[in-house]
Amino acid sequence: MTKRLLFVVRALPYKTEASRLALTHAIASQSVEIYLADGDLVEASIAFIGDGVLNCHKNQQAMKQYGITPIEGHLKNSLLLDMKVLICKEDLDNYGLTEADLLMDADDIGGEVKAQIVPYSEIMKEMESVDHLLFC
Amino acid sequence: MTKRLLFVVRALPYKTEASRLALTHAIASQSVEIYLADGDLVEASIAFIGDGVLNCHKNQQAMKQYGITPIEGHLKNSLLLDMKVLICKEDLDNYGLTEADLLMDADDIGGEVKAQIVPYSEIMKEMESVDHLLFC
Amino acid sequence: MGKLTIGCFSSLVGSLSLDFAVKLSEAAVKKGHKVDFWLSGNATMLSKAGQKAFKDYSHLEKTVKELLTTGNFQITACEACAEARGYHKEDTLEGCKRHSMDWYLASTFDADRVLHMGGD
Amino acid sequence: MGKLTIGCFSSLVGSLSLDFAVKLSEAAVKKGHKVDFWLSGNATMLSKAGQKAFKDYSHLEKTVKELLTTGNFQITACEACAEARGYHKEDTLEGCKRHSMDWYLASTFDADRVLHMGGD
Amino acid sequence: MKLGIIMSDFRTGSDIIDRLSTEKPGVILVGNGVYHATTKEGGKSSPLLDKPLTFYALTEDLESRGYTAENLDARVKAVTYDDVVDQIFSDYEKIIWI
Amino acid sequence: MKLGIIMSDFRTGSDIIDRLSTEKPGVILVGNGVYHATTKEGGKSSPLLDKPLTFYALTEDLESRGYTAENLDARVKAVTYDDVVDQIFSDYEKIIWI
Repeated sequence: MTKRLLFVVRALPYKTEASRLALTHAIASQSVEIYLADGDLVEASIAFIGDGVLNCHKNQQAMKQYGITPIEGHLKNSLLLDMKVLICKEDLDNYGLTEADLLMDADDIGGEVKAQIVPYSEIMKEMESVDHLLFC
Repeated sequence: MTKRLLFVVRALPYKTEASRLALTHAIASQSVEIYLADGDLVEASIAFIGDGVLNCHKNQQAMKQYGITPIEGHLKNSLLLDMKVLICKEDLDNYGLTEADLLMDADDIGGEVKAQIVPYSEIMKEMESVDHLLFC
Repeated sequence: MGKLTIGCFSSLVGSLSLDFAVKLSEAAVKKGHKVDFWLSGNATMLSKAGQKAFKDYSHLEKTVKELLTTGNFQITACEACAEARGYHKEDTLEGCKRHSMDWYLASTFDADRVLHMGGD
Repeated sequence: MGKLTIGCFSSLVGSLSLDFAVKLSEAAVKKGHKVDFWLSGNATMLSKAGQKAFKDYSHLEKTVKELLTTGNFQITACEACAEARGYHKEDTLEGCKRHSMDWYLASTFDADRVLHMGGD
Repeated sequence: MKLGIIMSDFRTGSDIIDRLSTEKPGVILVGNGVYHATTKEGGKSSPLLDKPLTFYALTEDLESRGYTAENLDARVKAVTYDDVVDQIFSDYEKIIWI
Repeated sequence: MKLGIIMSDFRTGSDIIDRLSTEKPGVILVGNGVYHATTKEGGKSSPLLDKPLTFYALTEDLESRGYTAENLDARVKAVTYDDVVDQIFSDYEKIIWI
């Protein structure tokens, strides 16, 4: 059996650890089998809405400036691990941001999955369909 | 010489420690002489503005419910120690709060000073006249 | 009777969010439910042993210890979050476990409800 | 050359507010100013020795230690705030002092500027 | 889905509630969220309460802030931790904390 | 008084700036405050920038969030930690953090 979780990120980056921890915990779903019976799984996906979409901005120089991994780095790891990443189109439009402004893939480290810019209605459907919602 | 500080509390109570720490630090001005030369003093006063005025609501049952000193308790201590406590009238009016809703004195523990409900312009004058401003 | 998994993340000591989570656990366990409690981010502060009880600060150790004796309550802190804050294994509150983040994810597998307190 | 007193209160480890205060101190000391740095509330987390450096987390210990060697930088943690979080004297970062809150107030006496980071 | 929203703040979070287009969600006001139920600004109660939702406020958090169930807006019902546990398991399929 | 305001947030704090009726204050945007200088909503820049103040944004915090000085609204000047130190001691009599 597979249980499905959706992490919904509304928080801005850096001011708190919220968005970073959402990503690192979502990624941890990949190693959950050691605790579960054979065939059981927990599958996590991630949606960015509202101010949360600003976490996806590319070229974050947090390592250069503060010596810490940028949120973008965790996002890239989640794509490398084939996780579903949804970014709300209406919120991007509100900020005037397009795909060109965002970290959309992990191509340079061998990832195959891309982040998906989707209408909010798609994210709402995902919220309906998963077993548990994890907001921040 | 006396240096004057004004703690300006805009934060709501409890969600963070901000207003509690503003009060406890202001109160600590009373024992500052041990660090200073004879005759030198640091004098702190406290102003509540915006959402911060809600810290002054009376009958806070935080001890009964959570085992922690209510913000009101620190406020009472500051009045007992004759500190100047200013509460913004316009902000109280906005919330429909009056003196009857607030912790205004420390009479029951022998205090002589009362909190003062003053127009914002008075608080602004206090901000102008002190040496340093300490916001939260 | 059900199982509730609570994840408390960046909640400040000094806010009452951690207190909320502990009191909610207490009420749930009293009604016969099971509670798994995950501490991550700044909430790992709750897992630090030797916190002195001051009346100005929440002191949740006693309630947590009582909950642990019921057998229907588990509490686990994120190991990396704790180490990053200088809390080592020997500093951990008695009865509080330390694991990597997948413990939390695994706990949600058979949880009836998940309360994720992911912000402040 | 002047003196800057910085009070950092509830700033989260994991936010970059503490990092801001430390970097500002560094820039000020480099320019020949003196800095007194007061840690209270959750900011006392910075005074905890033995924090493991992970790339996901700020690690300010190195900069603080370098600043201490200049002789123009003092850092002091609120003793009660530290004890309430289970940080005892022997857990304190080398060179970081512990005092009661009046230390901070006294430091403002001859400060040219005070930067009070009283919230998050 | 039946959604239970635990709302812990006064100044943030109302925006997302509008976007959660589910069956009439329940909103449990806790922490500084209780000010939505006790506090008027300029004589007006919180716009949050005008939304078509079912509202509850945690008694323990009301009292910590100097209020009682009597101070509550008529659209909000006082609940205890015990009630919140029952709601979590019986009234909602998913719970979020904002 | 000459007041320097260090503004560290995007969603809170603008209200108090209106109330600080001092000589033209300087506002240094740091942390998530830098979004005021880089981010438009619905095509409009932050209303904060319409206030009669002098604005600066901390380069280190811009870059951490994926922006550069080129992304700044024309009313905002990029500064470094070094500049902020000089401003604190030379341009303002009092400093607040909001």
